[in-house]
Amino acid sequence: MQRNLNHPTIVTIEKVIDETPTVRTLVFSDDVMPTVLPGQFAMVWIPGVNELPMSVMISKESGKAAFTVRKHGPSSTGLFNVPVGGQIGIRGPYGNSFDVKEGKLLLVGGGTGLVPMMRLLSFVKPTDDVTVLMGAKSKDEVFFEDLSNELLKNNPHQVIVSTDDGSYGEKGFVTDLVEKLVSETHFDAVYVCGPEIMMYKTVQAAHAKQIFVQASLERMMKCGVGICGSCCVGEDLACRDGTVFDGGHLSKNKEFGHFHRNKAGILENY
Amino acid sequence: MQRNLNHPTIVTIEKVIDETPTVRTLVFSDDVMPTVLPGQFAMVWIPGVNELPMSVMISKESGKAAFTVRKHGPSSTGLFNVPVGGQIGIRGPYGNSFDVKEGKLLLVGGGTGLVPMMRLLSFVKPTDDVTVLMGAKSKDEVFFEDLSNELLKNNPHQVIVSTDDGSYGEKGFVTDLVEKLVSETHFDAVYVCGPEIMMYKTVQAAHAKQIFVQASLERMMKCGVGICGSCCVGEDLACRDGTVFDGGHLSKNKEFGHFHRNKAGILENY
Amino acid sequence: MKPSIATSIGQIQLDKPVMLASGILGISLDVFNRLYASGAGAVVTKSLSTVSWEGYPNPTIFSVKGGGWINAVGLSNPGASNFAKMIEPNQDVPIIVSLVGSVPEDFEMMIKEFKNCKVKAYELNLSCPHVAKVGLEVGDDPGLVKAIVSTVKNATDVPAIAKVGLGTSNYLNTVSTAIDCGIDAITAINTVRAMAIDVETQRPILSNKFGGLSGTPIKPIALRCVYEISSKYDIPIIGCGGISTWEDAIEFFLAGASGVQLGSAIGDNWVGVFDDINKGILDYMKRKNYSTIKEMVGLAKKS
Amino acid sequence: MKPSIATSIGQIQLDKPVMLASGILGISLDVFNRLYASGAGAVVTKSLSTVSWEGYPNPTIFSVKGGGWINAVGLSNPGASNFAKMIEPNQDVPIIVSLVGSVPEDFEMMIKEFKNCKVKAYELNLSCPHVAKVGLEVGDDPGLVKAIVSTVKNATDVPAIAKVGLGTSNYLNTVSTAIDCGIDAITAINTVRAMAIDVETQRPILSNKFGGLSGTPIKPIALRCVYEISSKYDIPIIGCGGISTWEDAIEFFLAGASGVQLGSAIGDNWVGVFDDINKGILDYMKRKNYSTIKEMVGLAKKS
Ligand SMILES: Cc1cc2nc3c(=O)[nH]c(=O)nc-3n(C[C@H](O)[C@H](O)[C@H](O)COP(=O)(O)OP(=O)(O)OC[C@H]3O[C@@H](n4cnc5c(N)ncnc54)[C@H](O)[C@@H]3O)c2cc1C
Ligand SMILES: Cc1cc2nc3c(=O)[nH]c(=O)nc-3n(C[C@H](O)[C@H](O)[C@H](O)COP(=O)(O)OP(=O)(O)OC[C@H]3O[C@@H](n4cnc5c(N)ncnc54)[C@H](O)[C@@H]3O)c2cc1C
Ligand SMILES: Cc1cc2nc3c(=O)[nH]c(=O)nc-3n(C[C@H](O)[C@H](O)[C@H](O)COP(=O)(O)O)c2cc1C
Ligand SMILES: Cc1cc2nc3c(=O)[nH]c(=O)nc-3n(C[C@H](O)[C@H](O)[C@H](O)COP(=O)(O)O)c2cc1C
Ligand code: FES
Ligand code: FES
Repeated sequence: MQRNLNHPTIVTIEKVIDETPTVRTLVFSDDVMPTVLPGQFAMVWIPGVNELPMSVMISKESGKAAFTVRKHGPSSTGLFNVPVGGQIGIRGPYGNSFDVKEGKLLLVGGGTGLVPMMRLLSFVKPTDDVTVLMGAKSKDEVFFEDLSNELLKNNPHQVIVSTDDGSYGEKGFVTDLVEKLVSETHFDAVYVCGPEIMMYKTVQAAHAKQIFVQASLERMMKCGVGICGSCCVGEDLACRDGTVFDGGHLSKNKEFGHFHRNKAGILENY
Repeated sequence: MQRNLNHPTIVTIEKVIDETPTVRTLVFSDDVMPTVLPGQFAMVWIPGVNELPMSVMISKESGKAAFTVRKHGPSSTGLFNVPVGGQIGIRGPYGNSFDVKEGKLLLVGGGTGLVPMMRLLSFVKPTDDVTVLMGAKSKDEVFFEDLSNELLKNNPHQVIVSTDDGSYGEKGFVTDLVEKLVSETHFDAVYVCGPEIMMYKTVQAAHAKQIFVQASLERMMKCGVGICGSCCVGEDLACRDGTVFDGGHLSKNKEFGHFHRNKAGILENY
Repeated sequence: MKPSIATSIGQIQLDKPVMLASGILGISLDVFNRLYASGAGAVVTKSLSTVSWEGYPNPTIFSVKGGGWINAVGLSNPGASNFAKMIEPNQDVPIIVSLVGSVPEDFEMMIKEFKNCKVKAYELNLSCPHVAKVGLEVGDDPGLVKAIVSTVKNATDVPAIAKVGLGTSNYLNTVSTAIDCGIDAITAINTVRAMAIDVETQRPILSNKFGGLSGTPIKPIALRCVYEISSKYDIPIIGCGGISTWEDAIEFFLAGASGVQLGSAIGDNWVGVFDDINKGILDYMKRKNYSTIKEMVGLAKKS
Repeated sequence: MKPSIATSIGQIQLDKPVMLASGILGISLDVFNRLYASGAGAVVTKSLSTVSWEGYPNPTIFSVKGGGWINAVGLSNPGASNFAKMIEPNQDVPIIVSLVGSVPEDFEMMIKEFKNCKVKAYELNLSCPHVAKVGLEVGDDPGLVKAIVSTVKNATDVPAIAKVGLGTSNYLNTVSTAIDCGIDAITAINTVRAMAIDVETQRPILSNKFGGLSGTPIKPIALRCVYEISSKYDIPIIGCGGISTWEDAIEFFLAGASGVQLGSAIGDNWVGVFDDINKGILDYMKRKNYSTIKEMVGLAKKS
């Protein structure tokens, strides 16, 4: 019988990689998730805990995929704590994906927003000149720097890390660096995923220079398929119309960068 | 969306051919029915009347199929009376089919039992030597004689008609002729469809001479798929295991030739 | 005459007969505008309560074999007052406000919140199968149904619809009580109480264990309810449950519905489903020579 | 220890946990033998009445979107007496005799007919959704349920099972009444009242208009019933409704069923479905380290 992609399929965690003290990558085998497009996500059921939307992370081994989770509230902590041999349920993949452009590319990620960027890196052509910009609060929260360099080893590339406290790499906010980079260099495309304010500023900066820019939005998600409405951003449903939106579209959206909805669906300021 | 073959699909009768005063062929266009195998049947819904099992008849025009119905009780009379432009519902095809053998073939049919034989004729190879034996009560009940000759025009063949009252063709019962034919000639295969007693005797005659023989059984049918049980013949379900059975199998069946079940499922003698 | 797919459900007049069902995509006016532009004849809001509700934790929705969905969102909603403020600017979209509550006063209070809104109708959710003290627990209690419908009919001139479902009593009694108290129309049906268990982890998948089955699987059940109601009572009916194609919509018209709602089909076919169905209905009407939806309503009962 | 798929449903011991449901292929002893040889743990007969019934005219069964079937066979059956004679020779096949009737005396009389037969259990059909005066009309009447179950329990020592379904009252009351009167087990559920209309000819397809929905679509509903019954009462349960794979069977065990029945799946997968499911259950037990079905029963309630 064909797998129902909207019904949780149980997979077993085969490897746990500690990326930072609060971020882990959980690797599993699956038929569907290893080949999803960059930007697509899964709904991840942690039995007895909750179900969370998670970007699908790449794995070095074929036939495998992963999730990279930061422990935060009870749900993400539940996922963070799943041991090797533990079982989780996955459904999806959901959402659209980044348009993979060619040429000079800028990928901007903050925290676990880097996850879709890693999958995007696995789609770049050897001729692309790629800049990866990653932000973190401090040194011990930096991850995927080595992975980025490895994925780009055949490309002209640079990986820039910035920390808010300057404990590693550049000091300051990622968005300041974005503004600097897009004013100095012409990029063919800018991609961003991370905290909404980072995405908002990145989109603004790139859009102002008329650079093609896409951001992957996060909203409260229940269904993942466009039924429940919990992920709505203005007239868009993040799960179905996105999660990836073009900068031009986003700059017309009244909620992007300003509001999100809580579990009851009430608009809250960022 | 894919057609659900177990749900009635409505088709429109495009042509009505009077075969005899009591037998009519109703022609319709359809995607599925023109290509069914010889022996397969459909459940035919006459809206407001009933639903009947009907062998799928061939049509000369491609993309079309037909039913050939003898008016008998209210249901078959309802079908008989559907005019050009009238709508009926069909589901199926159901059942297995005759094994199409090569060489010297004998096809025996009585009344509308000739319908699957006509489809079988459309499957013979030009090298086959084919004898068609058709039985009827009297001259005005003979049909498909010309059609048989036409379908076999490229084959060595003979079409023998027998009437009970001798008003046309040979006089007497078909089964007497069958006995004669199989004792005189070696046939590679014998196929029969018609009244159960005709099938029983034909199977006996052929089986006694160790000739490959197959009969297509008729029983009360409701579902056509092996759920309702109404078509059971001993341990077999005519709709699903059959309707075509090998002579060897049938000669071990306690009910074949002797009993059938009525609408309440009670065994009745033939 | 060119056929028209406009329809009247009692006093409720709609340009198009296919509505968005309650609880589906229904928390933002921007989305309502979009769905209206996509061909929805009206949008029914999420069921609103007197105060905001967070609903149940995830998992709250997933699909099952046969094309169905099971959900226990738990009626999460921003509350009637917040919601009313959000839709106040609305002029164009026919919005049907769905309300859920435990006592007549809840409904009375919420209706007041909408005094500055253009509300096409109120739909009283007497049939949610997975939240305690509201929904079916109300619908299965004839005394409460009577009190709630009477209160609502007193509180507003806007038409009121009762939404029924299969609970632990005869839903036809709920229908009959609502009619006696002056209800303007019936929506049938809500989801059917259901569950799924994961065999590997051996747990019910929904955090709430029980939820409601929607989509294709419940269509034949919903259709018989519409047929039963229309055979027994003279009341405008909105059919709901498993509708995803124009044939489905026509089936409900023939059974006695003057309009239909859909929810789950959006998960499969996205928002284009409204125009697809509208177009299919129109083609059918042309082919069968109908000029209004009304001519088709209840035809299957004639045979 | 090698796991065993044998199971006990109260006093009813079966070598295999998957049974043929009532009304499916059930009118000939030869077919029963064949199904038993194909891996059915028991066969439930068609529901038998005091006299033979022809049932409704065709169309009586067809399939609908989502993998379901709608039927209104109308309980056609040869009558208890004819049927008893047919199964008298039986020695090997565990036969569960399904009975349908309107009054306690019907059941008493029919049980007498089977005095010379090896009957594994009686299943009282209190839940057929499309025949007047029997089935659900009985199951929805607590007084009749009480009288019938008490009569049956007095009339025979053979275990008695009550088969329930979704009617116009709370089926849990039927369960509770049956338990109070000494019923040995519950089968849940029968088909769910439903219908389909053909949009071209604008008629209900079934000659009886209404029928019962079975197969995949009703599985989540049946599963919640089993879970509800097992959560509320301490009674052996047989799960039925939409089971077609080993996962489905396990889901019902986890919800609280000690055995399962299937019908519609035969229309899709034919008689091999029994051994396929048995094998799947066994593999699951090996993998999860269970030695008996019992260990799995109701596990989903622990979480
Ligand atoms: C498309 C998408 C991809 C994501 N990818 C990742 C990723 O790869 N790695 C990662 O660590 N996090 C990711 N997140 C965020 C993640 O889903 C959680 O929101 C985050 O882990 C916080 O969870 P919590 O423990 O605080 O939830 P809790 O506070 O325990 O909240 C419980 C519930 O709230 C919901 N919820 C809370 N916050 C959010 C939110 N921001 N978005 C959606 N639902 C929420 C959850 O569905 C859950 O049901 C992603 C979010 C989205 C929308
Ligand atoms: C596989 C199969 C193929 C058939 N092919 C043809 C054909 O091509 N042409 C043709 O004229 N007839 C065919 N028949 C016989 C046909 O189905 C009717 O049985 C026959 O037409 C007599 O109908 P009636 O008008 O007497 O039915 P009524 O007396 O009106 O009976 C009504 C009901 O009984 C059932 N019924 C009655 N007799 C039978 C029977 N012998 N078999 C099954 N169901 C029955 C019908 O399903 C119907 O629901 C076939 C039967 C079977 C089983
Ligand atoms: C996710 C979800 C949420 C729902 N929320 C509500 C609700 O708040 N109020 C309500 O009356 N019905 C609610 N329903 C039921 C639907 O309005 C509708 O009656 C049901 O889904 C059947 O229609 P469908 O098969 O087209 O989905 C909800 C259904 C789903 C799937
Ligand atoms: C054609 C058909 C006939 C049935 N006849 C009976 C019956 O006589 N007695 C009964 O208790 N249940 C009857 N049922 C209900 C089944 O026993 C079973 O409860 C229902 O079909 C759900 O199981 P399934 O989904 O595996 O088919 C019948 C079902 C079908 C499809
Ligand atoms: S998560 Fe449900 S609509 Fe997007
Ligand atoms: S016709 Fe139903 S089993 Fe053959």
